[in-house]
Amino acid sequence: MYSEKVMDHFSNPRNVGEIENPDGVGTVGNPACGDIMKLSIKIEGDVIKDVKFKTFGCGAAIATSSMVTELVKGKHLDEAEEISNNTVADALGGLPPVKMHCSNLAADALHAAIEDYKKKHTK
Amino acid sequence: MYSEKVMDHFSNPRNVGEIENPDGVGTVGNPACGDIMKLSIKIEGDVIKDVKFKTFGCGAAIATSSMVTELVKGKHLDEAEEISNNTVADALGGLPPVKMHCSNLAADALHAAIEDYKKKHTK
Amino acid sequence: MKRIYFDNNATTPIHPEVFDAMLPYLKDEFGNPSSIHWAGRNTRKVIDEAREKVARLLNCDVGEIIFTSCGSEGDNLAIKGLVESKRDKGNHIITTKVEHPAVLTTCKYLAKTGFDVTFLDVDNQGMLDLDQLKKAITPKTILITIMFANNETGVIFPIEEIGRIAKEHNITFHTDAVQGVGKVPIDVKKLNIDLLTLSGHKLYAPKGVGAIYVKRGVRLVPLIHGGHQERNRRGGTENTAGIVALGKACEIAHRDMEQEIKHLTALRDRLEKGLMGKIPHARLNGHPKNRIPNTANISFEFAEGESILLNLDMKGIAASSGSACTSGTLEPSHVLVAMGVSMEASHSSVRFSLGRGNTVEDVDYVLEVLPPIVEKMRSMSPLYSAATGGAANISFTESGSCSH
Amino acid sequence: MKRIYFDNNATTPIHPEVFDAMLPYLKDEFGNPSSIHWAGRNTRKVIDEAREKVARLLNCDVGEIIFTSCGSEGDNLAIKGLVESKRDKGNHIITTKVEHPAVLTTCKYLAKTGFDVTFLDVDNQGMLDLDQLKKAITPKTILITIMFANNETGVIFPIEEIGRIAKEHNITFHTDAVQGVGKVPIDVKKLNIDLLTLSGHKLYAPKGVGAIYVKRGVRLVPLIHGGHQERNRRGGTENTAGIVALGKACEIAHRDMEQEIKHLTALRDRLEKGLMGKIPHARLNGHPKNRIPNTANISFEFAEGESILLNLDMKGIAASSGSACTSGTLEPSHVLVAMGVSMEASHSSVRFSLGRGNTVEDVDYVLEVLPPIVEKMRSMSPLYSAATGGAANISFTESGSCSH
Ligand SMILES: Cc1ncc(COP(=O)(O)O)c(C=O)c1O
Ligand SMILES: Cc1ncc(COP(=O)(O)O)c(C=O)c1O
Repeated sequence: MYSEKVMDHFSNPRNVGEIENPDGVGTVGNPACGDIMKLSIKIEGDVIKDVKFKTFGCGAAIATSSMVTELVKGKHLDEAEEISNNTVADALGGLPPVKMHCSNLAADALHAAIEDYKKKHTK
Repeated sequence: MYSEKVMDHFSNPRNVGEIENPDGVGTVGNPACGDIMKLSIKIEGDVIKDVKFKTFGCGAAIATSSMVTELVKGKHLDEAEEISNNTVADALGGLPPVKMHCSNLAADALHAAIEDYKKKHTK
Repeated sequence: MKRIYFDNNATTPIHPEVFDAMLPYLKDEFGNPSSIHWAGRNTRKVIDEAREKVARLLNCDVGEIIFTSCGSEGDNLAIKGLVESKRDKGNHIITTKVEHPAVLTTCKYLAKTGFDVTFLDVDNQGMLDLDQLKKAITPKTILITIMFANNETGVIFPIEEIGRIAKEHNITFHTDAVQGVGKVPIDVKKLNIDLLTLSGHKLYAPKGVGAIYVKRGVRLVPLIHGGHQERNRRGGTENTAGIVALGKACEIAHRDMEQEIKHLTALRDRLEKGLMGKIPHARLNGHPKNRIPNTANISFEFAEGESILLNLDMKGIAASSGSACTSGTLEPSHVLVAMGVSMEASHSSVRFSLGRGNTVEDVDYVLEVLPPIVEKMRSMSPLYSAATGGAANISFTESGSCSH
Repeated sequence: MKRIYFDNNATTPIHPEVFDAMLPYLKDEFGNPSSIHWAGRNTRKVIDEAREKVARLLNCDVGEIIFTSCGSEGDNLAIKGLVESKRDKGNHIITTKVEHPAVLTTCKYLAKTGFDVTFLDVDNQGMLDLDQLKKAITPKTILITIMFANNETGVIFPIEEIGRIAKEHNITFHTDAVQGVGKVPIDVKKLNIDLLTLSGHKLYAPKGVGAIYVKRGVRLVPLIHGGHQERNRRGGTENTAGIVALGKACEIAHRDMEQEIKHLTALRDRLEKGLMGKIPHARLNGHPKNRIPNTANISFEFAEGESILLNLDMKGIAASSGSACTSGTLEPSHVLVAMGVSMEASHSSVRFSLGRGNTVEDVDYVLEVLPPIVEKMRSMSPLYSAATGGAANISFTESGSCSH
C-alpha cells in the first residue's frame, strides 16, 4: 500500500516531540478521520530553527508529519509557507489515493503553526 | 447420469428391429422431446411370442425400449398390460428425474401395440 | 482409453500456465486484498495487474473492467444494472431469440416487471437481419443486448454494425461475448461496445470468475451491493486466485490468438468436411463462414443427439448437443428452433467445439469413429426406415409437452 | 521472519485437506457438470455430495442449499430475492446498524426503491434489544435480517429468540452467518432460520464460493437469472472446485468443531487477558462472554489502529482494524460508532481474529511485541500527552468530512 519512503518515515519518524516554549503551534485534524497532528516550531530571524510533531494517525499521517518537519527545518518562513500538502506527498513518492484527502494534513499543521507564530509576534 | 443397467441396455439393446407381418404395432412419442418409439408384436394364443422395437431417442428412450421387450417376451397379454412406464424404469434401476416423464414411453408403446392387435382381432 | 475433448464451448480445461499463475493465491498468498498486512498486501497489486491484462485483450482502460464470478453474473449485472439506471429514460430492450439463457431468462424476467422486450429473429443460418433491428428501435429503447457469437452454432453477429446503430440512436449496447473473447480479436472501442460480458472458464481460466467491460460513463446499479470492492460496483471479497488466473488467460489469449485461430480453423474445417463427406443426411447448423473458428454444429438426421454423444463418450470423445446449460431439459435447442430447424433435426444435432489442445489425430479419430455410430443409431430409428423406405413421415400418438 | 495470522475474520487460508479435495477439479475433472461425457459426468455427483456436507453442518436438507460465489452474493440473493417475492405482502424490512456492508448497503439501496427499513440500535456491548425488535414490527414487515455474529466484535446475536419472534409474526428471517458458520454449532431448524448466508473463505475454503440455506417453501426471485443450475435459482456454470472445497470445509468444520472451540477460546482469552493486563487504557469492544470464540476487538486508546497494524505487520503479525472490506475508507467503524464508542477510540481499535493454525506461542509473541508498539505510538500522540498531562482534550482545527 505505502511506498518504501513512506514506510521509512513511518517507522523512523524524524523530529517527534514537542518544543518547549515554542514560538508557534498548529494543531489540525478530524477525530472522525482518526488523524490529529500537532506541530510546534522555533523561529529565529524568520527562519525555522527547530520543528517537532506529535501525531495520532495512520501511516500516512505520521509519515507526512515526519516529512514536513524535514522539509522545513532551516527554511525561511516565506519558503515554508509555499509548502503544500501535495508537496509533502510528492516528497514521499506519493500516497494511496484514499489517503490524500484526510491523512495528508502536515502542511496544514505547519501553516497553522506559522500563523500562530505571526499572530503572537505581530502585535 | 445413467445407471450401469441403463447403459448396458443402451449399448447392447435387445430385440431391435421390426417384425414382418406383425400382429400389432404401437408408435408413440413427441418430436419436440426427441423421442419416438415403434414397437411391433407377434401374438400366439394371447401370448407375446415376439417383440421388436425401433427407437429414435436418447439413452433412456433406447434403454427403456430394450427393457420392455425383455420384460414382455413370452408373457400373456393380461400380464403385459400390467406393465407401466414405472415398472420399466424400476427394472432398469431407475432413471434420472428429467428423463422420467418424456423418454420413458416404452410401456405406452407396448400398450398401443396391444390395443392395435386387439382392434384388429376383435372384429 | 483415448480422451478427446471437443466441448470447449461448455467449459475449457485450465491452461497449465494459468494454473501455475493462480496456485500461489490458493496457498501462501491467501490474504484479503483489502488487508494491509503481509498476507493481503501483495494481492491488491496482482488483482490490478490482472485487470490490466483483461483490459489489454479488449483494448479498454483498466478502470473499465469489473470482475465477476461468471458469465451469467456478468450478463445479469450488465443488463439489470443498466436498465435500472436508465429506467427514467425508457423501458424498451432489444435482444435476440438465440441468446444464452443468462441473457434470455433475464430479459424474460424483465418483461414481467415492467419492461418491453423485443426478441429479434434469426434466419436459417442463424444470422441477424439489421433492418429488423433498426425497425425495432423506439424512442423508449434503452438497451440493445446481442451476443457476440452464439454458443451453439458459433455464428458471429455483426457487432460493429450493431454498435454503430446503437450509437446513432444513443442506445446502450451490451454484448454477451462469452464465446468470443479469447477466440477472435475484440476491440471494444472500434466496435462501439458499451458493455461486454466474458467468462473465465471459456478461455482456459477456472470456473468461478468472469468480468464485464463497462465503458467509462456508463452507469450500472450494482447487482451485488456490499463493500468497496471493484469501486463499489461489485461487493464481495475478491477471488484473488480466480482473478489472477483470468488475467493470465487473457494474456495468453492475446499472445496466442493469431496462431490459435489458424490451428482451430484448420482442424474444425477438416472435421466438418470429413463428417459431411462421410455421413449422408448430415447438415451444418449455422453460417458456413461467419463463425468463431472452433465450433461445428451438425445435425445427423434420423439419429438422436444424446444417443450419439453417449456412444462418442464410450469412445472417449466429449462433445455436446445444444447448450450444456440447458441439458436439464428435454426441449430442443431454442437456437436451432429459432433458425427454423425441424424438431427432429434439432434433436439430431451435435456440437463439436475445439480447443487449443486438439490435434489432427483427434479429428481423424472422430472421423473414424462417428460414421458407424450414426449408422448404428439410424438402423435403430423408426424415422430413418420410414424416410429411406420412401414414406416421408410416420404417424404416432403424441405424448404431451416435454417441458415439466 | 515469524508469520502469525490473526486476521481469520477477513479471510482464512485454505485448509490443506480442502486444497487436496479441490485440486482434481482444477485439473483432469474440469468438465461442465451439465455435460454427460467423461469430463463432466463425475462433477455432478461431487457437487451433490458437497451439498450434502453443507446441509449436514446446518442440519437442513440438501435441497435447501444454493451455492453462490461469496457471502455478499448470498446476502444480496437472500434479501433482494425475498423482498421481491413478497412485495405484494408488505414493504418493511428490519435490520441492525451493525450489519456487514453486504447487508447494510443492500438495505440502504432497498430503502431508496420503495422499501421501509428499520435499522435497530445496539447497546455499548454490541448487543441487541429484543423489545426494540418487537416494537419495530409492523403488519407490513416482510423480512428481518440480522447477522449471526458480528465480524468486527464477534458478538453473537440472540438468533433463536429472533427466529421465534419472526415465526410468531409470520415474517421471514434471514441471518448473515458468514462469521458464525464453522465456528459455532448452527442448527437452522432449531433456530427457526428461514434464510442463512455463509461464505467459503471464512471457513478454510477458497475465495469465490459461498452458499445460502433457503428453507423449503421460502420463495426467492433469482439474483442471477440463467440456466437450470441450482434448480433455476442461480444461473452460471458451477464452480466445481470451489463447491467441492466448500463441502470439504463444512465436513471438517463439523468434525473438528468441538475441539476448535476449546482451542480458540483458550487462545483468545489468553491474548485478551494478557493485553488488557499489560497495556493501560485498553478496552474491550463487544460483549465479554457472548462472542464467537476466535475474536477479540480491543481499543488501545491514544494510539491509532492502522499505525499499530503497520507496526505489527513489521513483526510478521497480521491483524486488522474494523472490517477489511471497508478499508477503502477512512471513516471509523460503523459498528463501533453504533455501540457508542468515541471516534478516537474507534480509530484505536484492533481486531484479532484467530484461526485453527494458531498456537500459544503465537499469542505470547503478540503479548511480547504489542505493548512496546502501543507505547511508542502513544509517545507520538498529541492526544496521549494531553490526556496524561491532565488535559482531557486538546483543541484543533477541524478538517472537514473524511468520506469522499
Ligand atoms: C458478517 C459478514 N457478512 C458478509 C461478508 C461478505 O462475505 P464475502 O466477502 O464472501 O462476500 C463478510 C466478510 O467479508 C462478513 O464478515
Ligand atoms: C454465450 C454464453 N453466455 C453466457 C454464458 C454463461 O457463462 P457462465 O457459465 O460462466 O455463467 C455461456 C456459457 O455457459 C455462454 O456460452
